[in-house]
Amino acid sequence: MDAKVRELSYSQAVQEAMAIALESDPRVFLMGEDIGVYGGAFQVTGDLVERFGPERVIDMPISELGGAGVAVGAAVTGMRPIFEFQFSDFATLAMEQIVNQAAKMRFMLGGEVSVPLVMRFPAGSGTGAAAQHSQSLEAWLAHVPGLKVIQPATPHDAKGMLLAALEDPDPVMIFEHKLLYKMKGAVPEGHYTVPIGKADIARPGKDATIVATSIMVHKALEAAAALAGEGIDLEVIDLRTIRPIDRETVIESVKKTSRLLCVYEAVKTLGIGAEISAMIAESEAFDYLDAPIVRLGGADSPIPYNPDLEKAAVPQVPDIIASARALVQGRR
Amino acid sequence: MDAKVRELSYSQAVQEAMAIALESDPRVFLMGEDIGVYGGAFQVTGDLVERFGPERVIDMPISELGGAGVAVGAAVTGMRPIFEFQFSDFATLAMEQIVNQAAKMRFMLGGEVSVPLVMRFPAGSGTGAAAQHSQSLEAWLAHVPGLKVIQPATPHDAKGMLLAALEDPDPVMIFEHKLLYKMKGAVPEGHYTVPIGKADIARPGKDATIVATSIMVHKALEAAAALAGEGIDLEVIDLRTIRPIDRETVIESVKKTSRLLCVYEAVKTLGIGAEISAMIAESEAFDYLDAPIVRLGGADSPIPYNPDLEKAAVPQVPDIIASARALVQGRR
Amino acid sequence: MSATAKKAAAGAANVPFAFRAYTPDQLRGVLHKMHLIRKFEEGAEDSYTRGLIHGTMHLSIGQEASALGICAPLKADDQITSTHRGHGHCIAKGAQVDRMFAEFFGKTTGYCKGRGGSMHIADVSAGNLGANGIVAGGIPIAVGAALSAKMQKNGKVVVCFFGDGANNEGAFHESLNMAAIWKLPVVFVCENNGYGMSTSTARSTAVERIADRAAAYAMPGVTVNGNDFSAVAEASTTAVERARRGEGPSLIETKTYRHRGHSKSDRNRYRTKEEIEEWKAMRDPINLFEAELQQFGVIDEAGIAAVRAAVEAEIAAGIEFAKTSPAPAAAEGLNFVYTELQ
Amino acid sequence: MSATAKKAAAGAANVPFAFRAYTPDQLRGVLHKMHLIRKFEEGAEDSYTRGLIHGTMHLSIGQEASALGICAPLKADDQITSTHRGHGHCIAKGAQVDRMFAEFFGKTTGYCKGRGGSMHIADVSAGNLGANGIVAGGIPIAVGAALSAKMQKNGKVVVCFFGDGANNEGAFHESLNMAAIWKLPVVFVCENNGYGMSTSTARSTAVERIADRAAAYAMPGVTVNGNDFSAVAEASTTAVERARRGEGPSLIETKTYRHRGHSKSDRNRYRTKEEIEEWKAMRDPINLFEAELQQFGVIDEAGIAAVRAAVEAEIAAGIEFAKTSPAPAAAEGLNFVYTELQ
Ligand SMILES: Cc1ncc(C[n+]2csc(CCOP(=O)(O)OP(=O)(O)O)c2C)c(N)n1
Ligand SMILES: Cc1ncc(C[n+]2csc(CCOP(=O)(O)OP(=O)(O)O)c2C)c(N)n1
Ligand SMILES: [Mg+2]
Ligand SMILES: [Mg+2]
Repeated sequence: MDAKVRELSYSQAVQEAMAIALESDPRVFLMGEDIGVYGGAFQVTGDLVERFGPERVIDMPISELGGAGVAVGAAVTGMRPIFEFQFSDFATLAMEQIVNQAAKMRFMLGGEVSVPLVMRFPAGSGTGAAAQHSQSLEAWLAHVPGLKVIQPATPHDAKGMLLAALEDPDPVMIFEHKLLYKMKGAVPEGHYTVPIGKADIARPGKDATIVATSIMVHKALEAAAALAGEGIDLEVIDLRTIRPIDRETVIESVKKTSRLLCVYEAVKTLGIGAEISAMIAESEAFDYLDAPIVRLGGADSPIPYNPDLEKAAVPQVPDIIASARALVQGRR
Repeated sequence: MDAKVRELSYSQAVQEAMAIALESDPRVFLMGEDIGVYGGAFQVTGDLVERFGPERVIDMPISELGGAGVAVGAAVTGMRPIFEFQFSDFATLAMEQIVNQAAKMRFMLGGEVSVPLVMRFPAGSGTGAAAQHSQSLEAWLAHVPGLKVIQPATPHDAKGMLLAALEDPDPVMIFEHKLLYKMKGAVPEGHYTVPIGKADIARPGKDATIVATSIMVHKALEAAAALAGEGIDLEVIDLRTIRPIDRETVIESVKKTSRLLCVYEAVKTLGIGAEISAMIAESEAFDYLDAPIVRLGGADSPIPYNPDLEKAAVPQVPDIIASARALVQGRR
Repeated sequence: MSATAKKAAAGAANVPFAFRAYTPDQLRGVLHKMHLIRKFEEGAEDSYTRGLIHGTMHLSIGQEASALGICAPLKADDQITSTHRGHGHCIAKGAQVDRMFAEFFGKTTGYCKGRGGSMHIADVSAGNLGANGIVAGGIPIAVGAALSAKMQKNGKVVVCFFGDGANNEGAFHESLNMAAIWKLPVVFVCENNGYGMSTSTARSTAVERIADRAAAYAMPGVTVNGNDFSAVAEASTTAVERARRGEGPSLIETKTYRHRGHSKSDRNRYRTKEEIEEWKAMRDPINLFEAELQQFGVIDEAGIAAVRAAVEAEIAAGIEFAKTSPAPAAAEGLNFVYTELQ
Repeated sequence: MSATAKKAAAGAANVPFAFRAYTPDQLRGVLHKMHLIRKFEEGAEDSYTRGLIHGTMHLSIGQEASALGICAPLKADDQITSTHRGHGHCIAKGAQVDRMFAEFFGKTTGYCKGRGGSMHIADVSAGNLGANGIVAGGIPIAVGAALSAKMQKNGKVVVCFFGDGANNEGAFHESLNMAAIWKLPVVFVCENNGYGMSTSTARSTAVERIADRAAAYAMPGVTVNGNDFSAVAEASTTAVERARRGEGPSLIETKTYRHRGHSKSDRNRYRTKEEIEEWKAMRDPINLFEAELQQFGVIDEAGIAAVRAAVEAEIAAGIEFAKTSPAPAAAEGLNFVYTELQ
């Protein structure tokens, strides 16, 4: 029997996943800055501290490096921490523990431990928070073997992938775009998982493939809807997981459409679109390509404070429409 | 009149550049761990502390984050620090200061400051130092606007590019492969610069282009020499700068050879080869491509301790030969 | 010795430091700046509510005496690093409110040409190296500026502001240690307003007095009433003079309170209304300072009213300047990323 | 009360702690392990010179009493985190030298199946969560393990080893603070051998006694002679019992010295030959312990010789085991990167 499906916001979906985990698994606990009575900077943990107590919803001092290491240590000794960075930008303080310890510990110890650690990174621009609170750094972590990195784009996936992450024995890094938190979508009740490593064809089409991540999935769908009116039929792939990438789904799509546009918010250079493009260019799909592979990524600048400049620094729907149209029409 | 040219090792060349800078510019000072009487973990600073004193060759406590921040603060207030990370892996501790502060400060302050900061990162595997002392993390920094990132491959460039970095008003990150330190090459005496942002055609050829970085330049040249015997004529480009990339040189080469192989030691996924490949795949050179773009990068694992596994984890000359041969012969 | 100082020395023995050290004119200047900070932030808050400013902001209302007391002994070319709650520091160090408003409005006439906003407000020409969006991010930078000062032998002192929450960051520890071993001319100022966002110092910090951590770096540490301008100025003067003499860093903890929430999205669930009201009613730094100024005959009611009026006018003009200033053009998006891009 | 303890109580009042707390058998066991650590490292050094081990290694020769004294009160399922100079910790916590040698030789029979080497030596089954290549990298991990212990109410205590150099890392500060505010069952052990690589504590650390930094985290801090097994064991027992009672963390500083260079590439330019010779001649922990054991009649010359002989045999067998063990196959390169890959 199917679970009842409600409309929930993205942040409610994440919260519901955490509540289910806290309820069903005594090893699960939450750690982060102001996730207790404050409810989290983006109100994602909400009232979980009231429901599960301050011992399982831990407000930590402003100590990202140490806190991340505490989560690593707890993970290797039998717990299942969910660690929230208040902003993904603060991961810059904890790269040591994420990259040198969490990602490598199992390997360095020859398989003697697992590091079942989930970390959540509220990411992205659009809130007027300027250069140090608006970054999209997921590509850094996708460059690191030992980690899994996901970017759920919908409330449904946010819940299901978080629950999948909690079942994963290895460290899973979840990038959540801040502008998605308020977005609503259909979310089943109860426990379900959405597999890590599987992309979703959010819109089937035949004229070109757009591979998008996170909030860009929605912008790409909007662009696709607009272009449908012009008779251009775009396939939109929601990549969902950026390490490991679902090669097969992307390759099959490109073989079908012969055109590829990658859309992502992170800085274009060495953002995830670079990997998608390179993956296709060295794959069997190369021979199917009828046009250059186009990337639409963030500008080569920090995120500016001024709201107009801020918007101009990352791809917007009109940019995607223009790029996709040119790609399909063979202009560049 | 041309300067006298001697054979120097890579580390001697770096040291000579620093000595020239210390001698000629009172704003220059060195900071790092054990760079004083110890001479640096790789003996790059050598006896500079004896020549210039402990006030200008500063042994700092083991405090990478704070130390990096001190260098940033000194740079914005009139000094020209050269900061040595003992191993590039420890940059994980200082990403906050490098990425949130050094890279963005000029931008966030609307151009009111410059951050003339040089950081040196001994990088790479091959020394049996295992997973936490062998990483190649340059792609992270090449993803960050505001930084310039270079990887000199020869003693000549190591000196000339460090001197160029010191003339640059913005933060320049230098990745030096540890296995190159002992390598000898021709180095002119005195002051000269090698421009940041310009690639070098290390070997002209017509059958395929290899774009390589750092130590891989030498391995690629070896492979090219071997394949020359088989009548395969490879062009080898030493990229030298990975932010900003010299698009023109790479594009022109690919337009000429119609085949591209990217060789780099960092983890393949999202390493610099991903960017080179994507850059070509979206450029005018796309139409000239006669074969998929191939990347040869590091394995999808941390660097293992066991020496055979360690070698197998990064591209070696036979791997390059096999890839290049297959690329030119159209097999894949 | 100033006139005020003479009067004071002749009178009661326990005249507060500020009334011994500063002239009445200077003290009235301090009051002016106190009001300027307060009204600037009220103006910014109001503009935010009207949708003229976007993003978020962190108001220091209630903490004005700390910023002004600390900056009191600083010379124009001394430097500071500031925090996300940095408007007060910026004004205290000499910035103009019109260019600050312009920055908040995202305009080219702003101190950061609209690229930084509240969280990166700076005025490099007045010695403010900038607010910082990263908690404790400015601490090592201040140490670096102090290292510069020592190397350049230019006599500058650097003040490093940060909050109680920041004192648990690794950067705090590493920075204070380096400043101490290298005897750098820097003064560390922990503005302890009781909370790091929602987390009280009792829940976040193992020691009760943050100044006690100074002992771990063999530097003097002192806790003062951060809402008492004179007490703060006295502690700052001691520390700045020590730094200027080349004797090394100090740590000052100013105990204070923010009347507003942490940022624009705070619902104040971690503290009680009573607590907030008590601080506002009993320990407002402006009220305290005005009472003291009157007690020592430095100003009267009319004088205070004149200060307030002058400040209101300055604020109104500042907002007008910001409103009518031009916004950056879209084509200028890459400016300032690199020096060669302008 | 043990037999030794009874004898001691009956005898002189100032019998060292270890001779009151442990049986003669236990004490001889400690001596055995002291020699085992020493000989293991000499064996590793020798194998390195012969080209059987590659990479680098950090020898703890001269520091054996610290590792053993600290681990003395630990139960089998208590846990430790260790450092790049971690061979002694590993043996003290119960690892076998044959599998350690095998690891150094890069073999599949090694504790890390040849993936980790000296810098990542671990024995998870014996409670050693691993050495760490990152200075201070293990400190927060130890706090996390202690948080686990507290949450799981399993009574475990975690010992966190690190060096004097590590005490200036931000991770040290953040970790000690969290352990203190959450009252976690962890003991922080700073093995102060006077140098972080080439940098003396005097040049790197603002305070003379690192244990004094404990006050910044409101936890007990004590400095002991790290070359005196009994003194270390006593301090450790106090701290471990406190942790076990749920009263929170402690910081122990063991003052010691490494006879060898920092790593295989050290030329000892930062310290004098005399200094090294003095520590070797006058303060070698094994010599001191042997003298004490003889003084209290726990062992005689012949007994000592027997211990040495047993150790030599164990070492020889360990090296042989390592030599003859298989190396990992190239095809197994990706094993252990993810759990599903084995
Ligand atoms: C490294 C980092 N972690 C977390 C944050 C989010 N944050 C911004 S201000 C703040 C509280 C800071 O508290 P405190 O240092 O006491 O300063 P106050 O806000 O009280 O002035 C937090 C958690 C941040 N900006 N940077
Ligand atoms: C974060 C980090 N910085 C620097 C190093 C290089 N390094 C390895 S050990 C060491 C000295 C450590 O000194 P200490 O903590 O006193 O330990 P000891 O070597 O004396 O046992 C240094 C600088 C490192 N491994 N990790
Ligand atoms: Mg505070
Ligand atoms: Mg040491």
